Amino acid sequence: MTAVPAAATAGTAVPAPGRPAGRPPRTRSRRRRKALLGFLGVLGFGATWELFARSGVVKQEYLPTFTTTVGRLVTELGTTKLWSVVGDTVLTWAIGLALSVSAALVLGTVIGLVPFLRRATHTTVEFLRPIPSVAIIPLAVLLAGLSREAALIVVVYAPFWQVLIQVMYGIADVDTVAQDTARSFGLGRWHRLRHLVLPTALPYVITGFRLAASIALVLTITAELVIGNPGIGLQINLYRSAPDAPGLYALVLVTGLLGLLVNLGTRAIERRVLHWHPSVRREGPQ
Amino acid sequence: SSDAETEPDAPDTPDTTETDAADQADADPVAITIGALSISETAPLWAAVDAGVFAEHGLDVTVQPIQGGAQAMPALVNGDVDFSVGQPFGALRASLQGLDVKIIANYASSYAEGDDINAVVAPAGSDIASPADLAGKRVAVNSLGAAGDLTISAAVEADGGDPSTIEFVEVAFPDAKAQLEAGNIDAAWVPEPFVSMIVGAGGSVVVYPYQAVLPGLPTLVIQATGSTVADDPELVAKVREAFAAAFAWAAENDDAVRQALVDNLNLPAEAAAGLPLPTFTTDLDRDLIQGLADLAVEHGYFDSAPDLAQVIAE
Amino acid sequence: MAERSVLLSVQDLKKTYVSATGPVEAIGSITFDVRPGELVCIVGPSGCGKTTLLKCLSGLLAPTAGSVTLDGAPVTEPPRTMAVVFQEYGRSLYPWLTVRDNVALPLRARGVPRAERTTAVERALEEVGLSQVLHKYPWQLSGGMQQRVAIARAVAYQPEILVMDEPFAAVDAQTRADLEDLVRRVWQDLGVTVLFVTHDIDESVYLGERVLVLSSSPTFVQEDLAIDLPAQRDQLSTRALPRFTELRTHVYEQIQRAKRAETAPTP
Amino acid sequence: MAERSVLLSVQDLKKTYVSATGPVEAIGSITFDVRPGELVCIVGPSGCGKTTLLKCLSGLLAPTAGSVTLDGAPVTEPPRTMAVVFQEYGRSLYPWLTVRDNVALPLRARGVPRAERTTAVERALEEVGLSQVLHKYPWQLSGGMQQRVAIARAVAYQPEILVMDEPFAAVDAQTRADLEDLVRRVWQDLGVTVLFVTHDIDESVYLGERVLVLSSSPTFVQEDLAIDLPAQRDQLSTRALPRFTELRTHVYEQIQRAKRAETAPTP
Amino acid sequence: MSGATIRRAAASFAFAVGLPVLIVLGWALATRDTVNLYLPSPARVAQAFVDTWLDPETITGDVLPSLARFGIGVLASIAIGIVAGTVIGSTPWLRALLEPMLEFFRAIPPVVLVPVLMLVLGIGDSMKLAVIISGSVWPVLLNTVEGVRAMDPVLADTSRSYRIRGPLAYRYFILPAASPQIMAGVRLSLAIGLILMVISEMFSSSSGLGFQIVYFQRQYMIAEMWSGTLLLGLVGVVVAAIFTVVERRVLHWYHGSREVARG
Ligand SMILES: Nc1ncnc2c1ncn2[C@@H]1O[C@H](COP(=O)(O)OP(=O)(O)OP(=O)(O)O)[C@@H](O)[C@H]1O
Ligand SMILES: Nc1ncnc2c1ncn2[C@@H]1O[C@H](COP(=O)(O)OP(=O)(O)OP(=O)(O)O)[C@@H](O)[C@H]1O
Ligand SMILES: [Mg+2]
Ligand SMILES: [Mg+2]
Repeated sequence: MTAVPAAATAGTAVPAPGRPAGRPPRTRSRRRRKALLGFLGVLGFGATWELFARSGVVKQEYLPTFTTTVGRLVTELGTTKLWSVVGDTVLTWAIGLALSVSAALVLGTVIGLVPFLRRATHTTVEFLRPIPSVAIIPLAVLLAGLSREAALIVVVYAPFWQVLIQVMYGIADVDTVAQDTARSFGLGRWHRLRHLVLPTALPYVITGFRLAASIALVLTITAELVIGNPGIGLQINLYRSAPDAPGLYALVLVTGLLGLLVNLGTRAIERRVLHWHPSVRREGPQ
Repeated sequence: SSDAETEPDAPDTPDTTETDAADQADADPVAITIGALSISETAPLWAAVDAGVFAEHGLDVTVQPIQGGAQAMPALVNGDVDFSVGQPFGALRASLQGLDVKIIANYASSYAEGDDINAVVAPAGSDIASPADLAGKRVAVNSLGAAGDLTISAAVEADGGDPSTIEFVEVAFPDAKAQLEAGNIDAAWVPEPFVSMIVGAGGSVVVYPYQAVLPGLPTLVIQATGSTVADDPELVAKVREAFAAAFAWAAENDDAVRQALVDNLNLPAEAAAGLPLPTFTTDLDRDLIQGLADLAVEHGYFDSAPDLAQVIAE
Repeated sequence: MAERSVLLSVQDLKKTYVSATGPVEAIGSITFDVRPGELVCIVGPSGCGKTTLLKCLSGLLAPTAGSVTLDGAPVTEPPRTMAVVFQEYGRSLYPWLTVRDNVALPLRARGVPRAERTTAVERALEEVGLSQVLHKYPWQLSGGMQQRVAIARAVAYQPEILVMDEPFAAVDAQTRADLEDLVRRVWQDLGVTVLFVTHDIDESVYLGERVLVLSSSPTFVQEDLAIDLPAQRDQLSTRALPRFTELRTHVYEQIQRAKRAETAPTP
Repeated sequence: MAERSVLLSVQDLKKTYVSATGPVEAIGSITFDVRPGELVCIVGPSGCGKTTLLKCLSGLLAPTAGSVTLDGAPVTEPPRTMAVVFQEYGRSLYPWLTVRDNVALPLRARGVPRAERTTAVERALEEVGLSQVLHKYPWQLSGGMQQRVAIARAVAYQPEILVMDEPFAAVDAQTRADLEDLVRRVWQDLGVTVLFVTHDIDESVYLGERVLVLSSSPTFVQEDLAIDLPAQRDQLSTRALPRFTELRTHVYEQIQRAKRAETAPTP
Repeated sequence: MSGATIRRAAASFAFAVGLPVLIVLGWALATRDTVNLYLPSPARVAQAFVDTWLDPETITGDVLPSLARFGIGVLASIAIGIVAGTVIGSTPWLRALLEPMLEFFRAIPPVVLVPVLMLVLGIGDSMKLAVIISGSVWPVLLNTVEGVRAMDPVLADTSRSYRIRGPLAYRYFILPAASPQIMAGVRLSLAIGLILMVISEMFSSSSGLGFQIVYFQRQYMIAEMWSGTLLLGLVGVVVAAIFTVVERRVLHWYHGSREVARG
């Protein structure tokens, strides 16, 4: 009755180190330090790439050096083509992610809260989850044609399950004492959902969102590769058959950077909405 | 009619069927979508559409890029594209599986002699010299169970090798060169421009499998669904005519075709200029298609021979 | 107030926990009645089933046998007129809500209008001496402060029955005395019925109108003692009364007996 | 035992929590020394910073200013010779380990051989009256039982310094008396130094050789009182001594003063 | 007792097959009088399933090797994810150092990396394993990092003050504390691993469950393709069932504390 699973979010009451402050200089310098470390990590990665490409294990014809790729990226950044290609991908991805995440949130909450539904949908969910999006491409093309809509079907499919599962786990993680409290004070369904279940599930949802965001990006590009709607994927295909390795890897860099941006955004949201959570609190001054 | 372009504007000339058709076209062009792969063979289509050749035939054409034959079929079936340019083998196979698809014209053909536009190539220093040497080797094709491995098998057999010992693996055309050099595969079947690139890097052509087995075999054909063929024969005829005109125009305007390669495929201008292209024609050689079907049956690719009368609409 | 009628009735209540390591009989059989407006203290050895009993009373746990009826109707889910202060105060506060919002939430759920809510919340927090920490989060408070927030939440809810499980365990002596007087005041002023679990014998005698002494597991009611102290109580004078000492000694002996039964070999 | 030397020294300790709602000065400035083998009780109003002080002492929290030295060396991380019983007993037990494993884990971490470990664990659990629940999980125990498991864990660890934060808050009076005697026994038999936070004034006087009364926040040491009661103490006779009453009244008044300071208007 | 057990087993069976049966019925109704080749009837797919996948040669030649790769790939992912995740999660500076890179890699489609992977690892099993691992480590890794970060502060203080550190801390404190979240990650990884098994067989392959599905798709053998998808789904259900058993064991304390508390 008393165990707080440590991964759980609920019980918290300790005079733990204070949470990160909005302004105090110590926090700001910590954040700067973090950014610096992250930048060092990126540099390290670039250096590894550079060395690997120069080592000759793989010919530079097929894997250009990091510096070549970055150089190419910089030139490409000046062209409108790159931006339109990125814009196409980002649009498909954003729509797909939004649809997928909101559907998963709603369904995950409903299924997670109703034991009957949880039991009844269990096998079906497990059955549908591992079906690869690539296998539904013909169906998607049949339903929606060679368009952004077809790509969307593919993009919505896989991340949906990620978020759904995370939401269901999060909902199951509600602290028992906190739950009893809500029940004893006669909190109705809506209030329990709003003030107990969702805050508890929130850390799970955010992790789910981070997983879903990158999977959706991966699938957007894969769909562009396979279906051929415009975007980074199609462009990668063109560079690949040109063949133009620096162009291709410049696009790979762009893709990775998009992923990075999403993560930065998610972290910022997390710092705001999870400021009470031990994982965020702990990073305060100590 | 290819001379439509040179005809002066003559709205007041007496009715002839030809100008009537042109008038109607001007007034009310039929919008069609043609699915085509993003490969060099599509260049004449892109160029001719841009130059307005299809518009003169009363067709408002959108070229829809397609990433593979498998995607083209559902798009055809659900009407997302009205016509598509694809490999004849795919059409035969789809038809055998009960898909309502028909070949309405030829699009591009390999060369009956000389340097063909696709080849089995081996890397520099390879001891594979003839088709028979491919036996027991690992050979890459872009997709298994299609015209590539079929014609290679037939060519090896014809050369006295045992095709059943060949290990075919799938490698996308653009990756073949690197894989050959890395030694992951012994030989690869690739089209231009990859043939030239690999040969340029010291590799050698082992065999032109199309030429060796069915010289002049169509590489691409124009397809439509059976219902399009049945419901709108005029449109089909018009498309066929327009393509013929487009190819004729393309033959005269090689620069525009090469420019389409640069524009649509990001090819460097020099590469585009030297790129060998197949023969473009709408004249379909039924015998070659029949030969391909027979070969597929012989090598166990098809369970039964497709009925060409069903597949080809002419 | 209808002194004779029964508000809460517990009949032959039995609770056995089923767990992988075998069943645990937490409550053997408990029977007692509570009249409206009573203040009943429950004492008993550690682990005898007090928390379990409160959970059954408040509809949070289904009893294995027996029944709980409130106002004549069986309790199957938490009654809306009941507020519970949990022993594990730390986990019953929501870490994502500020102190004020924690106290206000049940009122919001009950549809109390905003202005009224604010007043009620602020008054309750003032009563427990926490008006300074309105905007802090529970995890920024000390243990005792958290416990007082939980008490304030229950008081602000203005229940008809207030159920408290060792609510003063983590607060200092002075605060404790203040809170004891708060409970008596709330009880007298608002006429609520109070069920109060404690392990402090003096507290049970000082607070209660009646003390239920539970035996050790498997639990039954070992003694149901009426506390005949004057209604107006005072930390200094009441505790100095000879009757107070008598009563607390009596309860102490009862608990000793309960404990001895526990340490006696059981099959 | 070198009575005069200093084991633990707290110099001008200050702790301010930094939070989004502004800094909270939990400890103003605390200075005191503890000699080896002493038993010091710490009392003070709720929220005055007792838990914070213990966390700084045990190297879990870095002080904002001032220093903590143990055996002459500054404390920067949890010292190996110290065992802590946390106020939130419920959350300091590992829910995935049985009671026995919970108690045994620190011994394992210290490399105590298996056989010795088993004996130590079983003896400690017996001391707190829990030999029956060896194989249960913490969440299968009542609050008071959990607290006793946490105490057993600290005792089994055989520390040189035992730090306890309101360790008896959730146990019944009888068990509490037993545990108090256990602490005195452990202290006398093993010669450990004990720091004991409580909010029960009688307990602090009964247990301690010395009582530190803390003021309310921002905290300083309001009084450092030597308890001149006989070394051999007994629940009945010691508590009946006039000197006991004198001392407890004195402490009570000090805490009252501390509380009054708190309620006085602060800027 | 046994009557209750039987009844309970019957109920869980009913729950397991209820919705799938409804879906198949709906599917049969929807395809009753359409002839769309891309949406074959359940009967047609069932027939294709029997013809295609119950053939011993297919089982040993395609299905089992694929499943073996899936198994190895996923186990490796879990191991890597948990080990790396605990280290990264409990070392703030390391997390700051690596997080941008990890996020970078996560966003890159395996399809794009395959050509380079092929050059380094060849076109055999190791490349396919690399593809599987490259995608399915992330859920475990991320969830482990988050689980380790979200540790209960009181529990963390307890461990620190008793100086429980090193391997013992991982074994008895950090991993169990993070385990509910790690298991959520493992569950996601299993499905992604299966998907990537298919994707890895889309390149330089000539056999395997995934290859067959893609092959059937290109051969317009649509019923066969759907039957392969069906098989994948069934594999998913079996894998999930195994996972549930393992999870029940690993998290018995977690579920125990919840269930009992609910009476
Ligand atoms: N993490 C935190 N962030 C901000 N303020 C805190 C934090 N933890 C404790 N405080 C504040 O520090 C003060 C002292 O808290 P502490 O827990 O040390 O008190 P305590 O003496 O142990 O009280 P109690 O007897 O109630 O347990 C309190 O005012 C509390 O609000
Ligand atoms: N979830 C559970 N599973 C198994 N046994 C349990 C569970 N919860 C409580 N018990 C057992 O039931 C008995 C009564 O527990 P309960 O918490 O009601 O005691 P309590 O009287 O509140 O004790 P305390 O004063 O220490 O809080 C104990 O022996 C305990 O071990
Ligand atoms: Mg209890
Ligand atoms: Mg405290």
